[in-house]
This record gives sequence, C-alpha cells and structure tokens, in this order.
Amino acid sequence: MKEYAYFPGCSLEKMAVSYHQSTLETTKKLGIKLKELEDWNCCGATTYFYIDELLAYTLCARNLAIAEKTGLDVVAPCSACYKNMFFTAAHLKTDADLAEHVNFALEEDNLQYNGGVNVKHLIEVFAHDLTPEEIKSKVTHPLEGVRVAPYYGCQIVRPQKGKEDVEQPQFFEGILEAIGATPVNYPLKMRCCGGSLIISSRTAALTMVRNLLKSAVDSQAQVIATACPMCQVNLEVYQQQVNLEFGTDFNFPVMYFTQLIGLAFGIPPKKLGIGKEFVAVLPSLVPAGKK
Amino acid sequence: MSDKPETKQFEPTIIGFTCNWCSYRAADMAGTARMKYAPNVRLIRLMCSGRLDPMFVFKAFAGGADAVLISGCHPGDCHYINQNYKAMRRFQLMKRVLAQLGIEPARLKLLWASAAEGAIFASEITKFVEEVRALGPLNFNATGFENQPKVEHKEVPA
Amino acid sequence: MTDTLSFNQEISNLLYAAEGEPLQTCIQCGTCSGTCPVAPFMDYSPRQIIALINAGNKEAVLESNTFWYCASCYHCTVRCPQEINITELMYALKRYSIWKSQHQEGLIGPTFSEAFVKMIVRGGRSFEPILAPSYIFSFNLRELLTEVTGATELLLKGRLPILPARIKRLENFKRMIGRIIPMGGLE
Amino acid sequence: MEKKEKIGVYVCHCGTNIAGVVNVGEVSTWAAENLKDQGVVIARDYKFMCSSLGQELIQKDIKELGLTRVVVAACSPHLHEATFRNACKGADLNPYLCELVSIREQSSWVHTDKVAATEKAKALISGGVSRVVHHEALEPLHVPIHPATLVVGGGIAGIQAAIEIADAGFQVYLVEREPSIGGHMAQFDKTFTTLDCSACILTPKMVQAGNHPNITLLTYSEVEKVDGYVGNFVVSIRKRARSVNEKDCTGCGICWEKCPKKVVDNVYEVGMGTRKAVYVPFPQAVPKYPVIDRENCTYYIKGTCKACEKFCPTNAINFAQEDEILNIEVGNVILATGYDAFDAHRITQYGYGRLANVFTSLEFERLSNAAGPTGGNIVMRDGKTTPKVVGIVHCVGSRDKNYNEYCSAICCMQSLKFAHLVHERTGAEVYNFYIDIRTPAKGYEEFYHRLLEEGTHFVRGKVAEISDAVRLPGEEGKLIIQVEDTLTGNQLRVPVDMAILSAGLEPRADAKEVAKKFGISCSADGWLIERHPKLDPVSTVTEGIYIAGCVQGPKDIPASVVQGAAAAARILGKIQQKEVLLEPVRASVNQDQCSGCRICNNVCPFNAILFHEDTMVSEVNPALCQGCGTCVAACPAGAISGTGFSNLQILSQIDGLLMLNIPRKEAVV
Amino acid sequence: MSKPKFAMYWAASCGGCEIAVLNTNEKILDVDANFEVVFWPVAMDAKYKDVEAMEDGSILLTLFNGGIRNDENEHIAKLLRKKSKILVAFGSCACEGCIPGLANFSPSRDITDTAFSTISTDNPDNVRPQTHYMMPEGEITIPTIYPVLRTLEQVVDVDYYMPGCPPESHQIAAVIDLIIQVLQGKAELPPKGATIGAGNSTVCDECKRKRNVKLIKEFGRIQLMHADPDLCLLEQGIPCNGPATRSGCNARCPSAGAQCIGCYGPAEGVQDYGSRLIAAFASVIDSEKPDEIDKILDGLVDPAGQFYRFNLAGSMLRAGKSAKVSGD
Repeated sequence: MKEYAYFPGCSLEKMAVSYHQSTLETTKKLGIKLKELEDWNCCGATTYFYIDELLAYTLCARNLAIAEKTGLDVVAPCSACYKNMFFTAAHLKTDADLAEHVNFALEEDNLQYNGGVNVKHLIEVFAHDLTPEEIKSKVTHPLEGVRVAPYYGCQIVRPQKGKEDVEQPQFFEGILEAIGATPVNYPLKMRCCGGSLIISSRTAALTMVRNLLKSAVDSQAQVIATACPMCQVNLEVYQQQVNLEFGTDFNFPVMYFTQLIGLAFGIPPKKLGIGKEFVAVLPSLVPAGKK
Repeated sequence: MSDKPETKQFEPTIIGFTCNWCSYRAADMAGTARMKYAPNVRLIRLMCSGRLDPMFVFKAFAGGADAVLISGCHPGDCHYINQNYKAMRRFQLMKRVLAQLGIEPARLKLLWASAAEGAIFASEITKFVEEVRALGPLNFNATGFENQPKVEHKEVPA
Repeated sequence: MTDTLSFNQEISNLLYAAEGEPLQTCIQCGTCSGTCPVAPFMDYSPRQIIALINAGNKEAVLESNTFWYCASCYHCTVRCPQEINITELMYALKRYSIWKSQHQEGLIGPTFSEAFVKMIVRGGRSFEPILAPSYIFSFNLRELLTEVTGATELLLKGRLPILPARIKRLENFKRMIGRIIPMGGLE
Repeated sequence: MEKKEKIGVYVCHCGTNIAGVVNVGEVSTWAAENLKDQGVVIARDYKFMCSSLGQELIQKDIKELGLTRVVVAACSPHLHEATFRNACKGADLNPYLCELVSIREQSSWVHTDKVAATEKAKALISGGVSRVVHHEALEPLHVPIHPATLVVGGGIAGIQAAIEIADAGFQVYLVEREPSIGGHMAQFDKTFTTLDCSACILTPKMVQAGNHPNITLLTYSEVEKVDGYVGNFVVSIRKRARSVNEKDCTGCGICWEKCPKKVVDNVYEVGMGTRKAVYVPFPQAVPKYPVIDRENCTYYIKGTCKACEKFCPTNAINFAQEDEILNIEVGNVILATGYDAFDAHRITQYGYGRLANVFTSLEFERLSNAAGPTGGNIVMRDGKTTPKVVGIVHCVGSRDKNYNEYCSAICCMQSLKFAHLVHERTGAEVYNFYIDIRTPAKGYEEFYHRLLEEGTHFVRGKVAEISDAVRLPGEEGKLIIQVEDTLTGNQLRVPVDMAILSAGLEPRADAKEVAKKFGISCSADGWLIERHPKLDPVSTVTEGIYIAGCVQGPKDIPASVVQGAAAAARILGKIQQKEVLLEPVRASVNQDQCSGCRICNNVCPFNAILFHEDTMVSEVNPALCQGCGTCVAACPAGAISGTGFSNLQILSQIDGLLMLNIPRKEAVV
Repeated sequence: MSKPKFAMYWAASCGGCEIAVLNTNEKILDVDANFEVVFWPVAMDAKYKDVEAMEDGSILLTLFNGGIRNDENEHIAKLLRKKSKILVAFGSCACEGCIPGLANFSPSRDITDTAFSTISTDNPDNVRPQTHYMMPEGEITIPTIYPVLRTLEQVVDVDYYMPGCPPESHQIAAVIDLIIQVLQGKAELPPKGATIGAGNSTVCDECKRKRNVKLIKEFGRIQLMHADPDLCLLEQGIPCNGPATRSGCNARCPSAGAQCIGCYGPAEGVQDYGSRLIAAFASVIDSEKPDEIDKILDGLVDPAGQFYRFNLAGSMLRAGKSAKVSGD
C-alpha cells in the first residue's frame, strides 16, 4: 500500500476544504495512506520570496524537516506549496551553505533537514505513481462523454525542465481519460490564471481569468478541472468580477480533479465537498449534448 | 637543496604540465593577449595530458615544487579523442595516494582549458598560486619530511 | 575589481546562486515579454527591465510596476533561450525594492506582502494567500467582491474579522525566524 | 652519458617584446656560467633570433663550435619551432636536437615583475637545456600515399570535392546513403540570393559526377569499417541491395509507373508527397536506377505482386539481390555527410504537428518547388487555399540554449528567400520574426534591402508561441503568433494563415559514430572538429581524414562548395607528393621488456596498438600512432617509450626547471 | 692459497633473507667450500672490531640485507663497503626498503608514539628509549633511530642488486654458482649496478593466466570474491601488482591464486614503481565520469600501501634523499 506524508497547506484548511476532503476520499478508495505533517507551517506562497529569500527557504525547510522524520515522500495538493517545497528541497541538496544557514535556524525548533525528502504534487501521485488501470479499477460511474478542460496552470510543471514537456504535457488528460471523461484540448491549459495578482494587480488578473474562461468555453468544455486551490478560486469566484469588468456572462463550473475522480468512484458528492461552489457543478456533468 | 627565501610573502614554485593542443595554446593565447598572471608556474609541454606519468608529478614534488598543475583539453574536446579522461583518472587516483603520503591533495590541480581560454588559464593560475601560498612551503626534498602534516592511516578491513 | 557594485551586480547578488545564467547574457530577443501574460499591463516589458538593469538605470527599474505585476508563472523562465531565470529576477527586484523601500506610488504589492509576511511570522499560517475567498463562504459575497481592495486595507489595519490559524510550537517558530531576521525587522 | 653534449643557448630580445621585461643579457650570461655542467658551451642574446641573421648566428656556432644541441629561448614553439629546426638542419644538425623555450608568451608578456620574469626565463632555459641533452636525432616517417580517395556523402560539398579530384585524374569513390546523390540541395526550390533554381545548377554537377570515368558512384551504400592510416586506408562499404541489376536497368521508369504501392515519402518530400515502393527519389536522380524499398514492397510483405518484374523491359528487377561488402583501398578520405534539419516538433509552443498550417523550412521548399507535391503552388495544408498572411519564424532551434546554442548561419537568408517567394507567388502579407538579421556575405545585405523594398514586415523579436487561441475579433481561424516587438516594447498578437518555421541545422544523428569510425573527434554539440578553426579548416587531427560542408558546422551552399574544393586541393597536394612525412613523435614497445599484460591495449583510440597472441607482446604501429604518449605513461613495465617526449627528457626538464626558485620581491625593491 | 672472503649482514629487516640463504640446502656447502666466511652474525660469532681490523677491500663478496634505519646500520654499511670488493644489496629491504620502509609513511616521532604510548602498550610512566643511559655498571648505549629508513644505495655505493622478499632460494643458488664460476674464470661478472638473481621482464611474463584487453568497472579484494583460476587477476578487478613487478619468482603468488604484491620490486628501467601501477590501474578503469571513477577507486583500499608496500623507501616521494634520474 502506498503511503505519503501529506502537506495540505493553508488554503485547504478553509477556502479549499473541498479539495482537502476529495483528496482524502479518493486516495482512501485507492488504498493510499496520507499522513498529515504534524504542526506544519505555511509554505509562504510567493510572497515570502518578495521579502527574504532565506526566510522563505527556512519556512519550507521546516516542513521538509518534519516530513523527513516520516521517511516518506511528501505530497502537496497546492501548486504553490509544491513549487516552493520542491525547489527548496532541490537547493538544499546542492547548496551546502544554504543548508547550513537553514539548519542553524531549524535548531530553534529542534529540527534538522538532511536533504532526504522527495517532493511531489498530488496530481503526480495520480499521474505517475498510479497506473491508469489502478484508477480505472475503482471507477463505478465513468464520466462518459463529459468534456473536461484540464487546467494545469503554472507551477505543477514550471519551472522544472526535463521532468515533463513543460509546454504540452499530457498526464492530466491521462487521468481524465482513466475516469471516462473526454479531455478537451484548449490552447490556454498551460497559461497562468493570475492568482497571485488578484490583490496587487486586479485588472491584469481578471483579464487573465477572462482569457482562460473564454478559451475553455470555445473548446466546448463543460467544466474546468484544476489541481490547485489558487486556480480554482481565481477561475470560479472571480467570474462575476470578470463579467462586471468585461460585460461577459460566464457562469462556468470549476472543479478539483479529485472531485471528478471522486464522482467517478461513486463517492457521494457531499463527501467531496461539492455544493460549496459558486457555480453549481453537478448539472454540467451530463454527457455533452444531453443537457 | 631548494632554499626558500625567508620572506613574509612565500613564493611557491609550481610545475605545470600542459597538452600541446589546448592548454599550451591557452598559455600562448594568454601571452599574445598580454594577460598578466603570477610568475610562479613553470610549464612543461606534453603532447597530451594523457602522457602525464604520475612519476612526473612525484618527481616535481620530490624535486622541490610546492604544487603541480595538470592541464589539458576539455573533456570531449581532446585532440586525441578521449585521452584526457585517462589523465583525469590518474589525477583522481594520484590525489588519494598523495593524501596518504602526507601531501595535501590541494597541491595537485587539474585544469581544463581550451585554446581559446587564455583568460581562464591566466586567472586560474593566479588563483592556484594563492591557494598554494596559503598552504605554505612543501619542503619535501631531502629527509626534511618530518614537518609534514600527520598522515591519516586508513583502517583496512580484512 | 571595483568596491562599489554596479546595479547589475547588486541584483545578480540577490539572485539565488544556483539560478540560471547571469543577466548580462541576455540577447534581448523578447521571448520573455512575448510570453508574459501580464506584459501588456507593465510599464516596461521584462526584457526592457533586463536592459535597464544592464544599463544601470536603477531609478527607472525601481519606479516601474513590472516586477510587482509578475504573476510568477515561470513561463518566461522555461522559454528563455539564454536560460536566465527571469521569474527569480522579479523576486530579487521585489526584495531589493522593499529593502531600499523604494517603489512606485500607489502599488498595493509591496505593502501587501509586508503585511502578509508579518502575519505569517506571527501566526505560522496564513488564513489565505489570496485574501478574499477566505470568508466567501461566511460573508456577503457581493460586498466583498466589490471591495477586494478595501479588504486589503482592512487587513493592513489589522482589523480583518477572522483569526488566522496558528501553529502549535509558535514560540520555537518565532525564534527560528529570529535567527534569520530579527523580529523587529518586520514588526 | 658517455659523451658530453655541446649545447648552445640563444636568447632572443624579440625587439622589446622580451627584452622589455626580461633582462636577456643577464639571462644569457647566467646560462653560460651556471649551465656549464649540463654542457652549455656558448650562450648569446640577439635582437631577433628568427631573422635570417639570427639563424645564421646559430648555424655558424654549430659549424665552428661543433654544437650538438641547440636551445633557443624566444617565442612559442607553435610559432617558430619549425624555423629554428630548419636552421639547425641547414647546418647539418638533426632538427630534433633543437629545443625552443617560450620566454615571450610564458614570461615577458604575462609578467610585470622584471626580476621574477628574468628568473623564470632562467628556469625555463635551464629546463630546456637539461631536456635537450636527452634529445635524440629523429627522422620523420615516410608513408606512401594511395592515389585513390574516398568521399563520404553525395551532397553538394561531396560532389564538388569528387569532381575536383577526378578532374585532376585520380580515382574517387563517392559513397551516398540515399539512392541518389544530390543531398539537401536537391530538395530546394530556389537558392538565395541569386534565386536561380537549385535543380538547374545542381543537376549538371550530379550528371558530371555520375558519368565521370574517375568517379565510382556507390549510392544506397554506407561505410562499415575503416582500417589503416593516412595514405593506406582500407575501407569496407556495404552496398545495400537495390533489388535492381544496374547493368540491365535503363532507368526507363516503367517499374515505378506500374508499381501499385504508394508510400509516403518522408525523406525527399519530407512527408508532403508520395512515391512508389520501387522508386527513384526524384526525376533527375543520379544514378538513374531505382531501388525497391523492401519495408513497403508488397512482394516482400505478402510474397506476391512482382508487377515491376513483369513489366520491366530488360528484366533488371532482381528480388533475390543481396547486400554486397566492398573493400577498397584509398589514401585519403573526405567526410561530407552534411546535416539534419532541426526537428520542429521539439518546440511544442510553436505547434508544429499540432497546428495544421505550421510548416518547416524543408516543407516549404517542397511546397514552393515546381517539381514538388503542389507543383509549386504555395497553399495551406488543405492543398488549395492560398494564404493571405504568412509569418516566418527565424532561429527555430538555433541561438537557444534549450536546443542549440549556436547560430545556424543560413536561416536568415533562407527566411528572406521564403519571404520573397511568398510575396512573389501569392502577394500575401509577409512577416519576418527575427532576433537579428545576419547577412554576412556577398550580396546578402542587398537581398535583405530588396525584401525591405518589397514591403515585407520585419518584427524584431523571438516568437514566444504560435497558437489557435482566439481572443480578439479577426483572430478566428487564424494562427496567432505572439511576440514582443522589441523595438517598440509592445506585445503583439499577429494573426496569420501560415507560419513557416525556419528550422536550424543540426549534426547528423549519427555524427558521433561516424567520427569514431574515422578516428576523429566531434565538438560537444556534435559537429566534427577541424584541425584549426582558422588556419586548417578542412583537415582533422587524424592525418588523411578531411571534412567538408555542413558536417564541420552550419554553412550555406557557396561555403560548402568552397570547402569541398579546398579539401580536394589538400588531398591532390598530398597525392602529388606520392608520400607523406609524419612527425616522428611516436611510441614504441621494447619487445624484451613487454610481458604482454595488455594494459596498453585499450588506451589507444587510434587502434595503433596490436597484441601478438603468439609472442605475447604488444606492438605499436608507428603510422597509426598519433604520438599522444598515453600508452607510454600507462605501461606498468616501462616497456613503452615515446620519442621526443621520453621519461628521461621530461624528468630532466623538471630537474632543470627546479634548479632555482623564484626570488622574493623584497630582494629588488 | 687462502679462500676468498665472504660476509653477510642483517640490518633493518626481518631475517627472512638469512633463512632463504639456508633454504638453498646443500648449496650452502659450496659457499663454505669456496669461501672463507669472515663475518655473518647470524651464522657465526664475529665482532665489529674484527671487521674494522680487516684490510680495505679484503672481503670479496658481501651480501647486505636490510635497510638503514639507525646509525649502527649506517656505520656497518659504510664499513662493509670499505672492506668489500663486491657489495650486494640483498633482498627487498636493502634494495628498496621493503616492509620496514613503510615506516617512511610517518615521521619517526609518530612511530615511537605508536610503539610506546598506545593503549596496547603498558607504559604508565611513558618511558622512552634513551640512546645513552647511565647505569651503576657504566653508560649503556643503543643506536639512534633516523627520521627515515634509507635503502642501501642511498647510503653507500652498491655493486649489485638482488631483489625479493626474500630472494627465491633457487635464484640465490644460481647467483652463488655464478660467483663461483667467476672465481674459476668460467664466467664474467655482470656490469656494475646490474640486478642479479632475477628476470628482466615482469611477473606477467611468467604468469600462466589468460589475459585480454582490460576494462575495469570495479576493484575487489581477492578474499571477498571467487576469482577465475585461469584468468588474469587484474582483469577480474583484483589489484595485482604483477604487471609492474620484476620477474624472477616464477609468478609464485598468481599461480597460487593470490595477487602479486610486488616483492621483487620495479621491473628493469622503472624509476618509480608506484607511479607505474597508478598509471596502469587508472588507465584500465572503464569510466569517464568523475564520480563513477571515484566509486571504482574506493575499491582500492589503501592505494599507497598497494603501490608502495615494498618500494616506499626507494620511491621518488618517500626516498631518504630526493629521487635521482637514472642517467645523471
């Protein structure tokens, strides 16, 4: 049975609690054990790096150090957390000087990081650690004919090179196919949603949301699937804002990929946190045309 | 025999081995471009770093050199296809032996320099000279190795 | 060897050592700016910022909104033909501008991030990297959405009506941070 | 040493180049006094040793003082070693008994502290003296040259080289992997800047090569193995079975007319057109004989059909034909194996393969070629629509560390050519997206200006991405090229109907194996390395192996022709000499001391060391040996010695160099 | 007429050489038959003063085994040189330092420390040997230890070298025969400085094992692996010194299934034994990646010991005096 250390990250505590729930439900079904890190702290999102790089690395390192004690790979469902932890781990491996500083600070919490942790994004667990067959085997209600727009966003594959095709990856599609859905190919699946700008540069962010939604709509998708709380909120919650700003009339459902998987596994929507959305999702999940 | 002058500023003597095609030409290049570097290194031209016999290095140390520089073409660019890799292997093994013989491995340096890298060659030499200066004289020759750093005796498992 | 660093050097020093090629290798091809989803909103395109840095035009750079508008999507970074880590550069500029407390008037970014970090330094967890949605589910949406920026001010005044989560070993945590930046530094 | 050597030391001022920093007078008197024991009988300093007067000075001493060794302290041996060796030769002293010590490049030019520089000069000379004592008189090796030449690769560079040598009256074997010679040039439509049709200028040369009495054409063939050394290579070549008897075939074409099996042509037509299972790649193919493509031929798959055989008027079809292995002897080899076009699929954001109307440069060549799949009509993938707006993307896969760091040299001009053709044939709006326009050859810049006059748009910016993401009105159904116009700083979205990716040049996929096969080396990015980038661009580190055309690096047709001819000229020179002289710096095995441990056997990349199973000793073939000395150092029994760089020479040089140590600065100031 | 005089001395060495001489069995009688043994502390009682009393050059043949570790060794070496026509460096210790020479790895203070104040030594008051010590009976002295062990040739001029640890008895017998034949005018002495009682090539020459082109991915220790009995040991990754070691022992160790450890010293013309092996071993390592190479080299535990077990005192780097280039 697969087991991972689990770093939910701040958003999943409240805002994206449905992502949290659906993650636990689906992984449970697949016989994957997620061990939440004890007393984890915020990864710092992007903002720490604005202020003090070393501090930012230290915060991530604290979580890594805690994870290291479990001896497991650590999984983060949030792309921002994932990216921060991934690169902190990478740098701490190669840069002894940085590691020394960081460990000096960690002493205060009786922690030490020795560079032994593997950081994974939740979606990598589904895409790489599990075979499509393993996922298929649990599907009871395949999402036949449902056109889903897989939204990668930024930090799942960027800036790592070599690991995946950073411009046109296919693993998200793979997961959707495994649960019977029809992934649509739309040009902006790799584009940024502007999440981190929504406060500081609202117009820019809203424009980016607009472009993304349009691209998804143009591709006759019925729902967008995301693997990041930032993206979900940004794409969904701000639709009204976009409509106000640009006179559009978007009312487009945005779900976590784990919720879709959960539905395909026949897990009751409530358990997957479905129902808290701005745009009701269930109605849209009927095969295209049958609406 | 080598009488190191008693001065605040210790001037190390360094023997350098270059290959005929890349590193020696790098030295030429440094010359034609009038780049300045420390005068402590005296070069010996070999056809290829692959010609480097560990004996040459030991001889240099025994003869009073404070350090030895080995330089050749960049890996992959060897004029003789891949002989510089052989030099690299010998270098790695030599370092181990030197350490056991009580000579700081840092006194042996391997430097890849292409014919175009006169600047690198020059700056690396100056850097190396500084490093060796920091290590101090080797005073190896004669019986005077009493003042060598204590040798680490490796435990040999049965 | 001059003892006063050029602007380019200062910024390069702020770039994390292991991150890509130095700025002066930029060939000004514009891939970054052609790629950037936010470029149309920036005073200067990322490419121009690099040019300005290399030209030593510190004022123009710090006065621009460019790096505050960077969404850190890393698209430029993966495409840069010279493998310059442009996103990290933008981070570096943010740090530099906060450090020198010199930035364009009326930008929300700088003040926001300071407040944000203070909060986490205090609590160990953020109640939401994006503010608004945190209380979406409990508060009147319309009101909130029309006043996102207002909300920011609320936060800045520390009068936001929800409590951030806190970690258990908060004291250790604070001392830990203390080893990196004296607490005074951000308080 | 039983007999004491008489050594002369000559210190050059090189004007002030050396004398300005090194106290040459002091150096020479020092040498005369302190190097007596090593055998120095005379030491002089002179303004310009390399001048005829300076050389005479040496020769005079050799004669009058009976010098047996000469040490010249001057510039780098790479500059004047030959000069002074010849001077010695002139005075009947074996040239290899002369040692050149570089006190210019290695002392006066690189040091400012005069005392230190002078002392270093002394040390270097003392090293040279101790070394020269152990020099031996050497004779260069004489190796006869076989007059025939092998040319690998039948592109324009190879064809040119072959014709030059053949015209001079010597035998040439021209080996080509494909069924016809012609190479990439045969695929092109027009050639920049003159815009004359590629086929029109290439075909005559192909025919000439095909009919030349001195050229043996080996198409559909590949080199399997290379043995031997300069002047005496033995090359085995696999001549793949054409399934057609060349002596009977007239090339009438009935077979491919009748062949029922259509195959997509991924080589010549880059997937844009089809050919038959029995085919000649293109109408002007040389030789004219077709080949049967056994992967696709129905007979080889199903065992039936044989249409070609039935209809062949001369019964030339031979299904049973087998590959032949030919072993040929040649004196020299020219490698002209060319390049591969960069695979545009790799830059996914440009959408090639995903977005129908993104074309590569080679595809466009076929598109605009009158003999191509569309008969020269520049149309979109649907095969009919003429594009109204065309975007040409420069530097695809070039000048980009994610792919190839180098500039592919030809893309700018090729893109300009495309722009012109599109404009001329379709009247479409043409956009060129470039980082820099590079037109560094005769008539190129003028061609660029001509394009400017034609009203082609030039946008300075590397294209970020090509997509079908419609955002603004007017973008529907178009390809959107997103780019920063770096001259205005604006991010542009340019809607086009067709995008052409000006793909760069890459080394052949098998370049590294080819290099290994011929015992030469590739640079890190895979282009074969010339002996000297400026002064010896077509020969390689392995005597007798030459390179020409794109195999050495990206270049256009004129440059490839030049290199083909240059390589030919170099070889003709060698052939005329009837024999080559090889530097006598070689390794040799002392048979009595060798105990056949075989450690040296794998250290030689030139396979110069052979092991005699019977006598259990290893031996070095002096003609194959390149003199690197690695085996000398590797021999555990000290049984291998290397002339010119013997242990004794180098150990003595070390002694000499260490004779005195660098004095403290305080001593002078 | 009196028989030519013969001497044998034992300096810093283990005594194995003396045993080897006795191992020549009845050959030893020929020695007695043809020589008058004047000085051979192991075999007969003799006093230094007797030797000192002898006429210079009055001893025809002296076999000197052992290195020069202290002033006594040096004194006797010089003495015997003076008194002998032919001085033979007998055995590895005299020729190249051998096992006692391994002391040259460390300053002599470390050695005495190791000997007198390690846990294995019961020496509570940390007593150290004194070269001079007053006793009621008078002053007693012991020789002074030198900082390094030197080979015989590093102290006095040597006529012939006879390697081996110890020299093979059949080789000793051969040498005795040779000398006797010379005495009877039936043979010529080899040129001064020659190595006698050994071959001119290397152990591989006498080794029967099959050998191919060598590519080593891993060095192993023979006791930890099952070596192919017919295949070259080095090829199997076992660090065998045969390729660099002088022949003469009939490849005793390799044919007995153990790797050659090099007791017969450097092959003819080799100036630094260890260098040869470093270069040779490194050359056959099958890797171009520094890290991988280092991993492979880790298989060579104690490389310096491997390469210089017998030759350290005679080597360029640990020679008592700076190594000389043959020919100057």
